[in-house]
Parts: sequence; C-alpha cells; structure tokens
Amino acid sequence: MTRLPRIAAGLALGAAMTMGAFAPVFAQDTIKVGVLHSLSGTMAISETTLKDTMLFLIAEQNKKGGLLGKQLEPVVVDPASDWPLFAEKARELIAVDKVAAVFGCWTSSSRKSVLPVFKELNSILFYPVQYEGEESEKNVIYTGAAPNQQAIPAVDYLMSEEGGAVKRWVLEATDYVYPRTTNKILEQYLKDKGVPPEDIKINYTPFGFSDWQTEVAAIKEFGSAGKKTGVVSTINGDANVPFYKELANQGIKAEDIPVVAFSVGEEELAGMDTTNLVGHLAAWNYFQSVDTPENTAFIDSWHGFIANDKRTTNDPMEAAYLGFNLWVAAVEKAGTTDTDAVLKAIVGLSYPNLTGGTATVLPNHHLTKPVLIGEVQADGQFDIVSQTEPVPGDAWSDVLPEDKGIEADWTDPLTGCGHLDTATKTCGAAP
Amino acid sequence: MITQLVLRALDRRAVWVVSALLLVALAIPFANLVLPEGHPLHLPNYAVPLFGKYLTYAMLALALDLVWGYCGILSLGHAAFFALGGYAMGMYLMRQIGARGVYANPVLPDFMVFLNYKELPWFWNGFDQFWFAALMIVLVPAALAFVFGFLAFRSRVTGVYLSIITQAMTYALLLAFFRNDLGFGGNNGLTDFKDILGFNVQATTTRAALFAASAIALAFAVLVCTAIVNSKLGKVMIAIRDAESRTRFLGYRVDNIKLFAFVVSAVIAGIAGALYVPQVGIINPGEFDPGNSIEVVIWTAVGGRGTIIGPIIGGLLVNAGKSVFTGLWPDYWLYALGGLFVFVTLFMPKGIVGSLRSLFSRRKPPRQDNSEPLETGAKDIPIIAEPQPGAAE
Amino acid sequence: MAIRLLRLIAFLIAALAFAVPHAAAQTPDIPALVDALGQGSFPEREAAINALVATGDERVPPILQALADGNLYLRKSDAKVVLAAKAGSGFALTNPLDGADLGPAAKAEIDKIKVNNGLRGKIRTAIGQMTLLSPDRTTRLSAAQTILKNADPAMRDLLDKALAAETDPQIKSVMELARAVIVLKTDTTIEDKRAAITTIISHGDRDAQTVLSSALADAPDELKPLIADGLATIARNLQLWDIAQNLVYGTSLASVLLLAAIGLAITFGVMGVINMAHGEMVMLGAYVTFVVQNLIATYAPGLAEYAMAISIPSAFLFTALVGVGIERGVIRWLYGRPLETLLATWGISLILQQAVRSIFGANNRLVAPPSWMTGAFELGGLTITWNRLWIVVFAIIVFAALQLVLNRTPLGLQMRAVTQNRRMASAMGIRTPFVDAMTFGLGSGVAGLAGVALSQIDNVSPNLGQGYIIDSFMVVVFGGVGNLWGTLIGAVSLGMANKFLEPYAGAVLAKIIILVLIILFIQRRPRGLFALKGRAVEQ
Amino acid sequence: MTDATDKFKTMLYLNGVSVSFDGFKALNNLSIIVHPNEMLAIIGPNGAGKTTMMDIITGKTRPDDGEVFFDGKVDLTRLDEAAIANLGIGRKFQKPTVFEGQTVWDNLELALKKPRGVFSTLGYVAANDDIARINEILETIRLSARKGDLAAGLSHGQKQWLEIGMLLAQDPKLLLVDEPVAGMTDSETVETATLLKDIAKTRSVVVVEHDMSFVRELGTRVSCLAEGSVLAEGTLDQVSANPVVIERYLGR
Repeated sequence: MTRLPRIAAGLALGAAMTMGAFAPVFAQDTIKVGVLHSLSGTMAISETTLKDTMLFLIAEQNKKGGLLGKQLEPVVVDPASDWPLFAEKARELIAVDKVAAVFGCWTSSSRKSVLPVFKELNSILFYPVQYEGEESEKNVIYTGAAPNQQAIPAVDYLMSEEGGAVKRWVLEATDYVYPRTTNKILEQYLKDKGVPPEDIKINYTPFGFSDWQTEVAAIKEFGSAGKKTGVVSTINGDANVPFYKELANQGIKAEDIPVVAFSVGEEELAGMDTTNLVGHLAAWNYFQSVDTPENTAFIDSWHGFIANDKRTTNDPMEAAYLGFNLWVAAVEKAGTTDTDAVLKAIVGLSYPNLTGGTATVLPNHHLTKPVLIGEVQADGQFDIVSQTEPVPGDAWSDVLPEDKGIEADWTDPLTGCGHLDTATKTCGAAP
Repeated sequence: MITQLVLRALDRRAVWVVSALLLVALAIPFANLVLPEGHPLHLPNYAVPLFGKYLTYAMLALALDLVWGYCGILSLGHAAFFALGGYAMGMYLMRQIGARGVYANPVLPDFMVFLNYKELPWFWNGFDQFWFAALMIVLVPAALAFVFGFLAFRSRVTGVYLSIITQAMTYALLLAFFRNDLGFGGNNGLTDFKDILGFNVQATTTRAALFAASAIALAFAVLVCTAIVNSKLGKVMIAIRDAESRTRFLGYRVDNIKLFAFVVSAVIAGIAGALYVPQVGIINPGEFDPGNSIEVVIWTAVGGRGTIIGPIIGGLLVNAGKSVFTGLWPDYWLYALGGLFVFVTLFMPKGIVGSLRSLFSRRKPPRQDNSEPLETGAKDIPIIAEPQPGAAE
Repeated sequence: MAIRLLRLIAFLIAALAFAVPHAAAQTPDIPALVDALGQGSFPEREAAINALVATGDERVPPILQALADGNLYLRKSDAKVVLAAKAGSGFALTNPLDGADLGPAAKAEIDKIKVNNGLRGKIRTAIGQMTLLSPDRTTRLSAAQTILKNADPAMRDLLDKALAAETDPQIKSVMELARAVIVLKTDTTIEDKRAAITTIISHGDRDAQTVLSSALADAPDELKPLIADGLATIARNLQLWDIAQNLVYGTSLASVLLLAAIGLAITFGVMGVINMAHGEMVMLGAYVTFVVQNLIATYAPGLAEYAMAISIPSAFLFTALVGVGIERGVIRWLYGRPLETLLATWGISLILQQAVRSIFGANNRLVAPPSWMTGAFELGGLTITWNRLWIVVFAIIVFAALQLVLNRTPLGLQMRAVTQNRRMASAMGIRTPFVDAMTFGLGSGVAGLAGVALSQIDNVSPNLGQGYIIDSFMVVVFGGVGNLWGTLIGAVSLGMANKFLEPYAGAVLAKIIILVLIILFIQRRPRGLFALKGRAVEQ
Repeated sequence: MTDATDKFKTMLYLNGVSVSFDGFKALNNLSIIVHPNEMLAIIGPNGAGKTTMMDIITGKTRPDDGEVFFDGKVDLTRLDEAAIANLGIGRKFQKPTVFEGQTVWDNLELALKKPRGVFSTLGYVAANDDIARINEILETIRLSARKGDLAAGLSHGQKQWLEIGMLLAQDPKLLLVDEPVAGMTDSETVETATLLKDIAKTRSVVVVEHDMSFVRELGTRVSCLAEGSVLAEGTLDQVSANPVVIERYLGR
C-alpha cells in the first residue's frame, strides 16, 4: 500500500504531542514525484490545472515504461494557497515521502516560502510559471519565463511599427512582487528607449480587485493625450476577468489602446466573453493555437487523459511539460535520482518545445524559449502575431543597473553560484 | 499579591498541563537529537518545527480563549496580533541575514534592494538587536490592542459589532501589509532567514531549542492565564461574559477589565507569532487574512472555550488534522474540515474538553464543601467554567 | 508610403464611387484580389487589402469585415480564400464573394488568415471610408467615428460630401469634428485653422482633448495660445464631468454592495445568524446562471437572449432551497447562539466551495453577457456601461421587492413577528419553524440573485463569494442591523466614499481608509447608522 | 414636587425628568424625591416608566431633560453605571440577574464592597472580614447550604434572594429594588418585606412592586406612576383611594 507511510505519518502527527513510534518503511519499487499545487483557496483556480498536467505527464511516462525501469508515483498534496503551508508540505514531500523531485508552486510567495526547505534538504523544485527573475538557486529549475523572455519582447513588439508604435505606457498591475519587479525593469527599459517619465503611468491594485471602473477610465484618460497608448498588464489571476469585462464594456478597442498581458492565457480567457476583446495581446512562450505536430499530439493526448476536449492548454502547462521531460532526461542521463547528480546532468540538456525548436537548460537554471505574442480571438484562443527565436532566460536582468554583469552558473551544482559578479568574479549570495 | 498570583496559577490542572508541556519540551528534542535514527522512538527532523508550529497555534488559541471564553469578546482579528508579533520577529531575522543576502547589502534586506530602497525605513531601525525586537514583539501587538480596545470598549461596542470591526481591523492590516510601499516585503513577506541569536535557524539543534522555547512559552502562558482566571479578576471577566451590564451596575469598569484582558491576550498572541516565524521560515500578509482569525476561533471552539486546556487541545488537534488530511485527501480535506466545524457546533457546543467534563461530572457527586477561600492556591477551583448558551450576546 | 497609398485610394473612391457609378468602372479581378489576402506577411496583406479597397466594390466591406472578425480562411488545397463557419467538428465553407456553398472542410485543410491590430485598424478605416454614405445610421456613425480617429487629410473631400448630405445631428457633429481635425492637419490659412479649433473646442469632450493636445505641438505659434486656452476650457469642463462620473461609479459600486449585502441583511440583520456562508450563496447564484445559460444553449438556443431572465428565478429558487436546507439542517439548532452560527456557517462555506470546485472545477466559468448588457453609451461627458446600469436597476428592483415582501405580505409580517418575539409569535399560532426556514430561504435566495448580477462583472469561480463576504458584513453593520434602509444607505455611503477616494488614494489605500473609517464610525454609533433604540435592544 | 424641597438634604432627587425613545415619551416631567433612611414604594401599570426611571438613576439611560441628583450634590446624569454604583447605589433587576455561571459564593464576592480596579481585583485576597461578611449575608438570605453551587441551579425565588444578598454585599446608601417578590411564596414575601424594612432603617430604599399586599406589608410612602409621571403620592390607602389611580391602574 503506497498510502501507508502517509497514514503512518498522519497517525504520528495526529497523536500530536505523544511520541509515537515512527518508522515508515519505504518500498523502493517506485520513484516518487511530488506535486505541490494549491487545490483549494485563491490559487486553486490556476494551480489545479497544473496538478492535472503533472498527473497526465506522469501517466504518459509510465505508459512508456517509467523511469530507470521503475514506475513513477505522483504524491499530490494540497498547500491550500497558504504560503507557510507550502513550506510545510514541501518538507513533508521531501522528508516523509522521499520524493525524487517536486513540481509545483505558482506565486512568487509560495516559491520564496519553500526555497529554504529545498536548500536545506537538497531536493529539486521545478517551477513552471513566469516570474520576476532576480533569482537563481541551485535547487530550482525555472521552466517558466524570466522577464526577458516575456515582458521585454512584448514591449518591443508594441513599440514596433507592426505592433502599433506605442509611445505612451500604462503599467497596470496587481501589487505584489512579480509586477513590482517587472514594472521596475520595464520602467528602466522604457526610459532607456527614450520614453519620457510623464508618458509612463504605473498603477497598483490589490489582489482579487473587482471594481475596475475608475482604473479603466483612468487608462482611457491617459490614452487621450494624443499619443498612441498601450497598456502592459501584470494583473494577477482573479482580478483579470472583471478587468477585461470592464475594458470591453467601456469600449477600449485593441486598435486604439492595446493591452498586453503576462498573466492571461487560454485558461483565463475561458472565463470571459472575448468577442469585444479581440486584438488585445498576451506574451507567452506557448499558445494552444501553435500549429506544430508536437503541440497537436500534446493537446490530443491531454484531451484524452482529462476526458474533456474543451479543456485548454496554456503556457505553464508547457513549462511543466518541459520541466518534467527535462527531469526525466536528466535522471536517465545520470542514472540516478540523486539531487546533485541530476542537477549536474540537467544543465545543457535540451528537449523539443511544443512551439518548435528546443528548450535548453542554461547554467543559470533557466530555459531557452521562443517568445510569442498572441492576439485574443473571439473563440478564446490567441492568434500568434509575432514569434522570436529562442531567447535564453536571464535570471538577473541586464536592464537594471545593479544587475549589470551579474550571472548565475550552476554547471557544477556543488561549487556553482546564483549571483556571480562577472567583473569581480565574486559570488554575492552566501550559499 | 505576587505570591498569591503564583499560588493561584498553580492549581492542580494547571500544574498538570505545565508539567506535560515541560516534559514535551524535553522529550521531543531528546527523541529528535539524542535517539539514533532507526530507534523506534526517534523523531524525524521535519517533525520538530511542525510540532513547534502547532504549539504556537495552540498558544494563539489560548490567547483568544482568554478574551472569548472568559470575557465574552469574540475577536475575529486575533491573527493580526499573532502576525504583528511574527513580523517583529521576522524583521529581526531579516536584519540578521546581513550581507549574506543575494545582493550582499550589509544593511538592506534583499527585497528592499530589489525595490530600490536607498536606506532602511525608520521603523526598521533597532531590529538588528534582539532585545529591541523582543520588546517590539510584546509592545506592538499590545499597543494595537490597547488603542483598538480603548476605543471599542469605551464606546461599548459589543457582540457581533465588535466581532465585525475586529475583522475589519485585520482586513485593513492585510491590505496594508500587501502594499509593497509599506516596507514589509509586500505579498512575499519576510523569508529566507539565516540566524537567530547567532544560531543557524535551520540547524536541528536550533529547531529543537525553538520547539522547547515554544513549549515553555506556552506553559508560561498557561500559568499567566490560570493566574488571571483564578483571581477575582477572572470571576469579574466571567461575570462580564455572562451579564455585562449587570457587572457594570455592580460598579466594575467593564471597559478597563476588557481592555486588560484584550491587551494581555494580544501579547500572548504576539509572542506566539514571534515563535511561529523562525519555525515555519516565513511571515507574510496572508497571516492577517480574516479567515485565519476565524480558524483560531474554531480551534478554540473545538477544544472547548472557557477552559485553559481546551484551546490548546483544539489548536493541536485541528492543525495536526489539517497537516494529515491536506496530504492524505488533497481534494477532499475541506469537506472534512468544514464538516468538523458543523459537527462540533451542533453536537459538542462545549468543545472536546467541555463534553468530556460533563461526561465525568455526571459521575462525580456534587461538591458540597466550599472550604476557606484563603487557600485558593491549593483548592480545586475549576479552570473550566461552564459557558452559558447564548450568554455572549 | 501607406499614407500616400491611402490618399490614392481615397481619390479613387471619390472618383469611382461618386463621380462615376460603379457599374461603369472597369471590373478589376476581385476574386484574384481576394485570394491575394491569403498570402504573405502582414505588410503584404495590407497591400492586398488596399488593392481591394481601391476597387470600391460593394462586396468588399463584408469581406473585410469577415477578415477582421477572423472568419476568412485559406484553403490549403488550392490557395483559395474562403469564408468558414464552424460546423460540427469541422467547418462549412462558402465563397466570400457570392456566398456560394463550397462544402465542408476539416480543421486541418484550412488555415485562418490572421490579422493584427494594425491591420484591423486599417480595415476599420477602409470600411469607414466605404460606408460613410451608407444608408444605415449605425454604420454611418461608426464610419464617421473611424474617420475621426484616423483623420486622414485625404478624406476631406469625401467628408465634405458626406456632411452636405448628412441630416442626423449626432453623426453630423462627429463629421464636423473630423473635418476640423483634418483641417488642422492640412496646409490651409490660419483663419481656417482658427475656425477649426473653435469647432473642436466647442465639442469639449475627451476626443476633442485628444485632438487638441496632439495638435498643440505642431500648431503654428500664433494658434498655440488659442489651443492652450481651449485645452484649459475642456479640462475644466471635464473636471466637472469627472465628479459626475465618480457619482456614476459610486452608484454602480453601491448597487453591487447592496446586492451582495441585502441577503445578509436578512439572514444576519433580521435573524441574527452570522452567516459566513452568505458569500457562497452568491457564488451558487452565479453558477446557476452559468448552468442555465449552458442548458439553454444546448437545448433551446432560441431562448439564448432570455437566459438571464430565466436565470433570475432559477437562481433565487435554487439558493433559497439550499438556504432552507441549511436552516433546517444546521441553523435551527443554534438560535440564541449567534456567535456559534458563525462557526457552523463557516464550515458550511468551506464545504460549499469545495463542492463547487469538485463539480465544476476550480477554473472560471464563462457566463456570456446578453447583447443588451454589453457596451456603453455616452451621456454628456459620462460613459455609462450597460451591464452596470442594469445592475443598478436590478438592485433597486430587488430592494423594492424585498421591502414589499417584508412590509406588505403575511409572510413578512410573520417574519417580523418571529424575529421580534419568537415565543409570543409561536403562542399566537405562527409556525415559527416554517417562518424561520422561509426567512433564511429568502435571504439566501436574494443572495442568489446577487450572484446572477455579479456573474456579469466578476469571476464565476468557487472563490467568488469570498470577495464579497467581508464587504457585505461591513455594509450591514455600518447601516445598522435589522434595517433594510440602513443597508441601502450603508451600501451607498461605502460605495460613494470608495469611488471618490480611489482617484486620490489609489484602490488599496482607499479600501484601507474605508475600513478604518468604519471602525471609527462604529465607535461613535456602536449599533450602526440606523440603530434601534429603547429598552428592547438590550435584552 | 414643591420647590420648597431642599435638594441638599435628599438622598435621591429627580426633577422634571423626561426621556423619549423614537418619539415615545417613556418619562414625562417626572419628579421624585427620596430622603435618607426612607423607603419609597412605586406602583403603576406596565409601561408607566418605572424601569426607565431606574435606568436613568443608575446611568444606563441619559435623560433628555431634567435633573437627577444623588445625596443632594452628585449629578448622576454625568456619570456612567460603574461610577454610580460605586457612589453607593445598588440595583436589583426586575428579572433576577445573577451570574449564573458562577457559584453563589462568587456572586456575593463579586458584589462585596471592595476596590473594583483591574489590578486590585487581580491581586485580591479575601480577608477574614470579607469571608465573615459573606457568610453573614449567606445566613440572611438562607443560602449557606448552597454557597458552592452554581447560581444557575437556584430556584427563581432563591435567585431573588441572592440578588438581594448581592445588594447587601454592595453596602449601598440607596437601594433600587425592582419587583423583589415576584416568584416568591407568601412566607418568603413576608420575610422579604421584613428584610427591606430592616434595611431601610439605615439606608434609602426605592421599591417597585405590583404586589399590593407586599406594598401594604412595607407600610411606607407610595408613589403611583403612569405614563411617565407621578399620578399620586401618599400612603397606600391615600393613593389607592385616588380616583385617577383607580381609573388608570387599579381598575374599577
């Protein structure tokens, strides 16, 4: 019984302060994989799909005969959108369930919360969501986009003739670290490109904000200064639907004021009526509408697994897909699931993207990925209007003066450094 | 007076609880550190901070019980005091990182470098000293409780109204702390701690020590609460809980007494929060969530309010259950939790301890002898008072 | 290049469409031009569009519209551009020029012809030019607006012609503005420009502001003061409108708060149940709307426009039933223990959330707005969105209906009797358990109605209710428990205060300030705005 | 009330007190005087304003208009309940209000005249005198045998007694007693009357009561209240002979 050790653990915990006998026996006939995504609470809306994706990927791998001759066994827990609980559950996965690697987290807070645990217990986290960068850790593989793989190309696109030659910028954001950092990078970037400060407006709203009347009106007003105006939205999760509903109703057309978002994908669009949002943009490394044989096969088998051909796919799913397959490849290469061996093996490995080309694990534990700009269509999908060559993920943004010349190099996981000053050859972060 | 208080604190039940806690404070580190791995009683490393976390939750529940169970003040914002204590501790821990942060800034924590702070905000000064942080852990929750309580109790905001504005308080704090402009790290909060008092927070010995500290702090809180509820002040508090205006007509300044209980409770909650943070390794605004405060109420109700041991048992059991079931039934545990709350309110209104007590007291002959009150310390004054149905409104 | 081309086209249109009846024009090879849309990159597609527009053919606008709407596809087998509509798992193809049926095609056989925002804008302009003289008023209006947005000097003659023929005052005013803008851009006399600026200033709206501020930089020096003055006038004017606009926003937020809180005003305010599951009732109402809409889409697509109307009673009944179930199952054991209802209903709310998550999944669900609830209209300098206007109306109706039920029906009388003195009411033969269940059902049902409305502006997700529960309690407590008018005033005050603070303090700070104000307010009036007085309250 | 009355020699002085709730005039220009060591019985129909009057004296309700003085010099309208109680005004409620969750002994200990501050109660240790006094009161109210029981377990009459005992423990100068004998047996009623008369030798007492035989037993000055003001005053016989009183209260 695979659940037995957990029950044993449960009983021991349940007895709380009594000192119960505690000697779980682990049958070593499977390789366990931890899945650490919120299934309840505010983040369930985004993370549940990733849990399903992980179960799907693991099932697919097992069909192919598993890994190192063993079957993979998913261990799913619910950290309930509660950041300290993320740390606790991560510890449980690693220490009690002895998982070989963990796939999980969505918000930066949850990642920051589990980081010390992964460092302490030396395990691997595959983090599948676009994030603010400014981080590179030995124990984390970042398979989502760094700012230079999403934000900067999106702004470049809007600045280009083809994207509408935007001159005036609204950075509309939810007040947390990812938008703060992204906006900091973008603000610097725009200024470097010669955008005067009065043509940049930054606005923060709280999580789950639902009454966007004033903000949307302010965007309209800002856009009436006679220069082509664009909105860069780092609005998070729940707040997006009311934002776009208000946008559509107040009649902001993409031809007049395009909104480019970094957190709105197929999943989010599924909850809104997009007929009046046609043309608004999103920047990702993957869209469901990408027309490649890999993607078609992926979508088909996903629909088969989930038994619902309406279920969308999205960028974090591709990131999870890449992360999982790269891990599988690394384990096969290393011949073991041992953390340090896998980390050593994984740097430099490549795996085909669903969008064509390959994703390579860089020494800074980020991936190379192409950047795609898509326009929202009436059917809730995106039309790709621009696609770059694969861009290497940059942990420390070159745009920010304080990060100039900072690199991360984990080629050798034992002596690597996450914050290497290439000028002085010193490693800023203490291990 | 002091001796009397100490004597009072040491009633039979309290002594039992305190000894159990002290025993645990020794036994858990022993089982973790001394017993070799593979020994049947060896406790794995990960369990120590987990149990420590439960203890701090139990302490929070005890704090709430002092005002709710004994004084009839249903605070739906108690997690705010817990979080404030936690933040004070978190700020100390952040300052301890020093130049070991990613950006190697000797003064500014990473997130400040990140957000372009040029210098430390004034309210971060002093937190590099443990004594200062310790002082703030006590003072900040106490000050908030004092100001809030002073206003609310003086204006005689009671019952549901009080509950709702305590909720508004913690909600406002939640929103405020989410703001990155406030200078507390926004949504991510404070994390990635390195040292506490020079010891590595991740070392097993430090963890064991923190666990022991939590157990001892809880024991101390039990003593303080027992001393209060066994004193005449405790009787007045219960009187206020059961018939507030009657107590006024007896000449008691109900607002002052409530304020006292509220502040003491906030301090206990703050200390609990301060012990919580180094053990879980993060403090963020999520702790201010009104839902968290409601959960604390539920732990207390499950264990048995108006008793000292009840909230401790409730806090431990519910949280241990949560740990187990979020892993065991990730998709269904909320049903179990929700069901538990409904079940307890319907069928065990006095909570676990209250129900057990009524079970036992039925067998015992009624007490006839109420001997000299002078010997309060040695006498069997019930820690467990019967809550009156409907008395809180 | 593009501009020169456009000028050429405009000239051609002017020449072809008006001077010569198009029957006389040489027939360009339109099918070939249409097929050219399917090839090449975005710039090449733009050229193809321009060529099509140049034909001036009346079949062109619908084709361009189809292109903009994403309905034009390229058939891979013969590189022909076709119109495709979803049919079953594949597509049904038609000829875009004559609508002739071209048979079905699988998804893999055709490629969508993509457009981007730039092209979409071009298409819109082109259609605008080609439809400025359309007999249909709406088409003409949007054509005029398009021309205003682009204000291409080449359009001037066309515009003059259209202006002469125009009778509709609204369209005329848009055209005049467009003409003035064009005049500003062309090389004419200062006097002409001065007149144009005056015209623009007299419009005094946001569009005029946009036009003037962009004109300011390139304007001749002697005109600059006039423009600056005009901008100042407009800004003053707009400032007044801003206040009015804030009132509109405040009203809208107030209606949302009222809807969310009014059910709670019954379950909590009247019955004294601290109903933490109230938000979940709202959420269930939104899901009922979702289910009803989907059922109708599947089984009775003809009724789609009425889905909302059908959702209203369905949501009310369903959530009322759930409410009655909760009351009979749990709440009735807890009367007289209000603070314990908090614990039980919190448990219920967790269960309901997870149940919805288990059934519908954690993702947002789409509740499509009916057409009469989309878009906005202008009222002076105000923009009013239809969905919010309807929600305000709906909130007023719900409030009035609730007042009627409570004050004018036997059930309402019994409810008030039971909540005031249960024992007495029972002694007088009122079936108190029945009345309790009905009251709780009514409160829950009203919460369900709120869910129907909120499905139009917010996420339909299991977390929907969580976002409103605290606000609802604030409204009810602020207004005073047990008084629907208090709830109304509470919702309006909080909504207005929030919206007037927001532009200055920002959304987060505004909310914090409101919360602090509520806390302070409760100190002044510990029982809310409309507190009951007298001895009875204390008991 | 005649203007000639010297406010400074009274124990309780109400002059022209009015209060209304949502338009309903609960008290209408009410004037009442109680002298030191005097007992006053107040009768009157329901809704006459008896309880409201007590609320005003004890600080629970603020009058809209009028003067309320205690001991001839303290303006009660400026004080809150606790301050008024500490001046030496004790109140027994119409519905017996004792602390049901606590023992009989604790109820009396709470009422005992001792410092009421937070820290003095926290550090309170029962002195021998206090214990003796509580035992004495227990004897008086005949609850010695039940001193360790929860007050919730007492009968209605016993609760009435306990509340009277709490009044005694407070050692007030002025006692406001609202329907003290409701729910008591005849013999208990007689004993209560005796007790109250005894108390009135050293303090002032205001008794509100419907039970005419009990009022007769008290044998003291009587005021009849109706619609918020004094209808008639005098001995019970005088008052009950008053035609207006008969019409409005006693019934034909």
